[in-house]
Amino acid sequence: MSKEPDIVKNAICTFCGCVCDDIELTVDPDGKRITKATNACVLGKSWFLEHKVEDYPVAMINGKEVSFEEAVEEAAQVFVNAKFPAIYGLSDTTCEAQKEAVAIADYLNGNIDTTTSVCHGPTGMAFQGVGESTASLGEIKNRADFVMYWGGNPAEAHPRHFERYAVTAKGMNTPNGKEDRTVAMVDIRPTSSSLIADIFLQIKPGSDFELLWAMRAMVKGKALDNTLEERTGISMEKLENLVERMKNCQFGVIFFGMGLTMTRGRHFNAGALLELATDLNDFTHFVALPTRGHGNVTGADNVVSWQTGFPFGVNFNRGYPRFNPGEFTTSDLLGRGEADALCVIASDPASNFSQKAIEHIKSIPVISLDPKPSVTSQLARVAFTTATYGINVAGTVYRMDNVALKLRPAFKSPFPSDEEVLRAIKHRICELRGIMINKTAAA
Amino acid sequence: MSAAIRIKNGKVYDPINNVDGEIKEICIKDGKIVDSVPSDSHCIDAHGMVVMPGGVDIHCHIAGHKVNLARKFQPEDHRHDVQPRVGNLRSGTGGTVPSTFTTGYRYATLGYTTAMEAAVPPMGARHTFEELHDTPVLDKGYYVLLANNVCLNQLLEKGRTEEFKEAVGWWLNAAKAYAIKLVNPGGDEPWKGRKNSNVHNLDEQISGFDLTPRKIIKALIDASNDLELPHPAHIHCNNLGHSGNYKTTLETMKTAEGRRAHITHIQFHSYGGEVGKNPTSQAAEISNYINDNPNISADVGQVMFGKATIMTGDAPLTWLLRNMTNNKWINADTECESGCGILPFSYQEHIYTHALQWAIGLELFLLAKDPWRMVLSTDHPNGGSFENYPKLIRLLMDKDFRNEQAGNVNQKAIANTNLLDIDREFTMHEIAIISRAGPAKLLGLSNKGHLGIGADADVTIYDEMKDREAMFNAARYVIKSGELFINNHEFCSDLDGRILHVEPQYDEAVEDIIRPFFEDYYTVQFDNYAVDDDYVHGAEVIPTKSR
Amino acid sequence: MVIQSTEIIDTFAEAFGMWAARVIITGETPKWAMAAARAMTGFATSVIGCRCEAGIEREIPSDETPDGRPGVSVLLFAGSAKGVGNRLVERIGQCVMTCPTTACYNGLEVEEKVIVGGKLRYFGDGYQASKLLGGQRLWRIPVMEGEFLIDESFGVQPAVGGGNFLVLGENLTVTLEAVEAAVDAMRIPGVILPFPDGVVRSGSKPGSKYKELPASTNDAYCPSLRGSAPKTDLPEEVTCVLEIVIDGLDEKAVGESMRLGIQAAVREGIVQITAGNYGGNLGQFHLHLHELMQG
Amino acid sequence: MKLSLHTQPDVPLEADVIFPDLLLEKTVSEAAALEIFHGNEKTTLGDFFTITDENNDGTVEVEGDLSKVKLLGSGMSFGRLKIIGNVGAHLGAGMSGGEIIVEGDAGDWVGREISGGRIIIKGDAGHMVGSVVRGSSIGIQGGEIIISGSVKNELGNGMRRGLIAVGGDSGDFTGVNMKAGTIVVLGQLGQRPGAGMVRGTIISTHNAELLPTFTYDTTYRPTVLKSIFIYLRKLGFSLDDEYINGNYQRWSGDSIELNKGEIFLYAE
Repeated sequence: MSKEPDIVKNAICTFCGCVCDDIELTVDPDGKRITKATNACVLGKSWFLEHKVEDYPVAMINGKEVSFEEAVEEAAQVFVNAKFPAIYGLSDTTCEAQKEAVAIADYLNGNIDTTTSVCHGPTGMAFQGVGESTASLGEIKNRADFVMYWGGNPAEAHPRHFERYAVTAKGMNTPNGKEDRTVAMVDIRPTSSSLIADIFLQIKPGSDFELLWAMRAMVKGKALDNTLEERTGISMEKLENLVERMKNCQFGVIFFGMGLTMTRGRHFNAGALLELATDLNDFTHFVALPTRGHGNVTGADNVVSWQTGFPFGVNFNRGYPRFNPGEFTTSDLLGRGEADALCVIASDPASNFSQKAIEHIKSIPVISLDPKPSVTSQLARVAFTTATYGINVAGTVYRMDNVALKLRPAFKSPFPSDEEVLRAIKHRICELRGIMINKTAAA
Repeated sequence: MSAAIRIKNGKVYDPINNVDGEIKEICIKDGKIVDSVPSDSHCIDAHGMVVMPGGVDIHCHIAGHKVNLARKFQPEDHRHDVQPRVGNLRSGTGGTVPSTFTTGYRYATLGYTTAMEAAVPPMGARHTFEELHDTPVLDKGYYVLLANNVCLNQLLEKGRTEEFKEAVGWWLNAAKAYAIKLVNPGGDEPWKGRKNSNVHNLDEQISGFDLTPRKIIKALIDASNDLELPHPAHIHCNNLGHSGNYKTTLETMKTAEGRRAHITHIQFHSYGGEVGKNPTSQAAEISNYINDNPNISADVGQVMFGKATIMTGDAPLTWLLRNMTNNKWINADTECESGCGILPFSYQEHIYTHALQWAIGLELFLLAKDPWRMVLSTDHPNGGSFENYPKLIRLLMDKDFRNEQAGNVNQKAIANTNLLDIDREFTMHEIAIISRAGPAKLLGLSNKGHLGIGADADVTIYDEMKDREAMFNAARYVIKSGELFINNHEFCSDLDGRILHVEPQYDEAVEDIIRPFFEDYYTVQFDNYAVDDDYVHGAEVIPTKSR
Repeated sequence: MVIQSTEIIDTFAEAFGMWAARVIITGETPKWAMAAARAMTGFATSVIGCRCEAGIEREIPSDETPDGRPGVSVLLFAGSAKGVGNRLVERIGQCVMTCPTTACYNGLEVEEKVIVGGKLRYFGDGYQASKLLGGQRLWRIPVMEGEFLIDESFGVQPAVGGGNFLVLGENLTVTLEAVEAAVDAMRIPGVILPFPDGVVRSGSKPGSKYKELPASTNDAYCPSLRGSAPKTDLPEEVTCVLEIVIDGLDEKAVGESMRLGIQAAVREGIVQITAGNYGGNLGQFHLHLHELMQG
Repeated sequence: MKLSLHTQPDVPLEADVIFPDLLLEKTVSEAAALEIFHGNEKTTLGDFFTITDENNDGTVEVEGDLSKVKLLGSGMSFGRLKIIGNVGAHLGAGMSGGEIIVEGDAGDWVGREISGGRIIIKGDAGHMVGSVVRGSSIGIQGGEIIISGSVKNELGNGMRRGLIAVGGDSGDFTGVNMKAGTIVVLGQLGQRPGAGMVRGTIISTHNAELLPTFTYDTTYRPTVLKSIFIYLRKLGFSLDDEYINGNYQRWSGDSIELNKGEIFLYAE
């Protein structure tokens, strides 16, 4: 008996921070895979189409298959026996799962941190220092006649960013799309993105801060040293020209990526850019936005913020939240050998942290939640296979501009969601710790 | 459901039911006030205590995108004000923008059980519900920003008033809002435009539209009344904070033409003087108008000295303040719907304007003939945190304290007001009106703000103390929906509150107008925009005429 | 009392309470520090005519100054703390700030302070900057040669002014020799001798026949008025009298300085050493010569 | 009083009770009973330290490898805290008086937000010495921090008053956003010193590349540098005569801010 394929309209792609919500998914009648992802970009297509339900064990302890309940018990034991349990990851899962993770950190007096700390954490810190002028992406589409990208390659990292939001997108005051805009690109080398730019500034590596600082001085009409070109590769004249355009546009925006935030200078680079956008408001309306990578990293920032007051790198050791990037951010505390248990949700620190941190990861019990095996899950004491958010799991995610959307999963997974795993662990921890969580309280 | 509770020997203040300090028994069962409970029910002896309905905050900023921005913006504000975890309650941090759990617990500690988030663009509704879900104890809803909605304004400028009304109905449903909020009507277009400017009078044309702020105000007041929403249009007038703005405020109130309208944080809109120069007090003028016009209600938006956080849909105002203070600043635009500005702020006794604002707020309270229509707010956290309410209550109840405090602030400012000439001291009954019964009535929450049979069992019990600040600072008992949340000053167990929203009827054909607008100008799919019931589970829909 | 052949009269010097400050002036070389110090202490012989009395206390080696440069310390005395402050502002502003390479530091670690650099800073026209070092604020005033550095405030303390003794000699030559020797011996820390190279010839008495004058020539000690003045205090063989006036930070320093001075002045040809007073009714400090010399 | 670490902590030990104000009022057994956090576990000082009643001269001496021990001397207002060994983060955080001496290296946030007192470190220190915490703009408001070795990034971030001297190199953004105060670095300054500085002085005895918003003024021998150097020498900070007597380039900045800050670079 042949079934009609299921169609999911307006499905939401969580591959990157664009969180496009206009995808039409065709689900194979067997209910186990997606055969078509209309509107999705190349990255989104592979995200949807390559997703298969594999035959992994739902849970393993030390590499041996165990029942879900055994794994939950073991994970809870690891947690309650730790003096400094750290929870990390969370940017590729739903807000519902993120809330459970914060609750665990709270009930355990542990530490919680998201991948923000290794991508746009510097932006978060800069934001706390200088603020920001920002907008939802539709404002860019409708109004921006000056668009700049700094230190990122959206054509490859966020392929639909141009079309949906910022470059070719047609909006209220930009009915002709790209013709109505000036597009500027700043990078250390030409990229596939820079091809579309009207203005390309190829700057010397590591001179972002100097250039941004010089632009701020120009905007403010302040003194500038004439060694600028030698140091940044951009001539004074070219820069003046650019700054004039920025001051005279109707609505300007600068998008910035990790090329800015994770190079030397980090949060100061991000801060300089945010301040430049703010300074420009003396002349016109101007905003700046980080182009966030992970599908729900923005949600993680939001959830951790509203529950604790701080966006990432939060420590509950003393029974209340404390925040200090560098001290309570996971890569740093592992690098100093500080945590004595680690729970990783949808991330792979064992493959991308510093050598010192990885060595420490290997020396402590690790709990991992991931739809697929990773370096981290392979060295985990307890490894859960979980369902993939957006494809198998419903819930809330946040677009890079803080717009919350509700996922439309395509088909069911045999694996539990991160939220379900974490909630089970939370309940067991509370039992072990004698904390009575009632059903009405924030579940 | 919860066990029955009997509260005996307490002095009860229940203005809606004309109970003014009588010793009276209050019985609670299944989350409601009932006339009796079995004799073996849990009994609270409230001898020497004051029993009131739970507090109702008609205007505060506690959830949503801008609140969360302000929250993560200020780690320095949280650091020295932590909320340690107790039992199964969650930990958190305080400061002027506390974390969600802490917000709920601290409101409850003051005896508040209902609070209304005052400004959310519809696109931020889902986020707002996420946060409200994590704001324990309180029942809560929010007001949806519609006065700078491009789609609505396009309908309005074309004179399509019927479709406008239907679209408003659609939006209230899609966003599951409680009331319509106007912030600086028409001001977003000039702000988001090239000159970062603002509109300055009600009859000025809004850039890009054949429309004036007055037309928007009128249309939304009408829509609120025609849809018979429980709470009328909630209006943050144009020209907030500018000298001479009382004229705009009067004009806005006149625009209601006798229909119901609520002017919010009216203190910020009661200034005389010339633009660009020091303000003066026009509290008397504003009070007179409201005293004479029963269709108008207001909350004060009292300024309290110390740390505050300015967060408002009125972005151009925050830009002005930013340039004055050089503080860190946030601007956050929402496509087709709203603007937003945020900055840390501090009200200081010695500064003329701040002292004047403080005095004007008190004047407005004290000159109001009808406390039911001039209710308590600090526009938390704009005029100061809600945690200042006890002190504010003392200022209203204790003239000597008030005059002593007035002696510690900028004397030039005080001399420019009538504060010292006013002898009025609020009674306990009047405090119960401005903090509970009044806001509940203005909100159309018939089950709140009173202790009559059938009311929600939201009850607070305070030790009666001479020092009213100390008294209202920490309720001895707080019962929410019939369950004890605070028992003898101790937290019992975490409690959820519920979402309050409206679902007025509208003609679904209006979606044929809105959908194409979305396709052209929004970046969220029309079908992904509306908030579904998952985000408001356990909600209470407050009836409107049509629903 | 007779020391060698000089008679020490049994009398006392009458000294007055004053207020004093110590200013450490440094310079690139000793020459410029001294130039500033000299300028600053010029025209500062007597409060009567100069509103303050000031003098160089000593030269300070570079390893003892706050900036490691050669320095000179100056003491300045006036009738009140405020007066000291005002005179310092005038004199440092005109004589030290103007002098190449100098800097100016407070030399008295006492509680009471007067603002000096804190006033002179306005010369910087908004370009001045301050620096807090070990609890003391320094002002940096940009000048054409670099910058003038001065402490914001200077300590002031009660002090003793007007200690004195008179050297009565047989002739000018021996009297000059005696006072020069005395002056050399008297320069100890904590005192200055405000008159030209420490010596004054125009000793005065209070009052005058002219109403507006507070003091006038000390006729009882003027050899040429032996015949015409109403009274003379001069032994017959005396033809010349010179006086040394001492201002010091305390009575002890003044006394010690006087003792050393008298010791050095006594010699053949010096008939008497005595002291000026007003009957003991005006100044609160009485420095008895015999007591000083007996130790 | 003397404390010797007898058990190495597995995870950070938050020993914010170790400061003279508190300890000098306690007997040895009272001190041993003071509560501290070992990770999330409440424990006592005695569980980690052997406490003896030596040297009754107002000094608290702490000995051992304290690199996982945080918050030593935080909030102290008087007395002397002597540390023999390396020490962890937040040493002397928020102190207002007294003196801390470390015979070893220190972690990050040494003397953050202090308003007075003196911290002397014989070895190296980490990031954010004498700085703000995230979110606020005002760093240290007074006090002195003297470090013989090198430090990492953001030395004196947001500093409003006080004196910081470093014998070795400093990391990037030395004196960033400083409002006033003095920073002396005898080694090499990292990148972008003085970015966003409003007022204040950064002195280095090496050349450095400055931001384009700094303007060269002159080369001279400002007396104030000599005063600062000699003052530092009196505090036991060693530096060569040639630095005291040398010429310095003066640069003004940051022009984006008030342009009243200055950076002095040694010019021989």
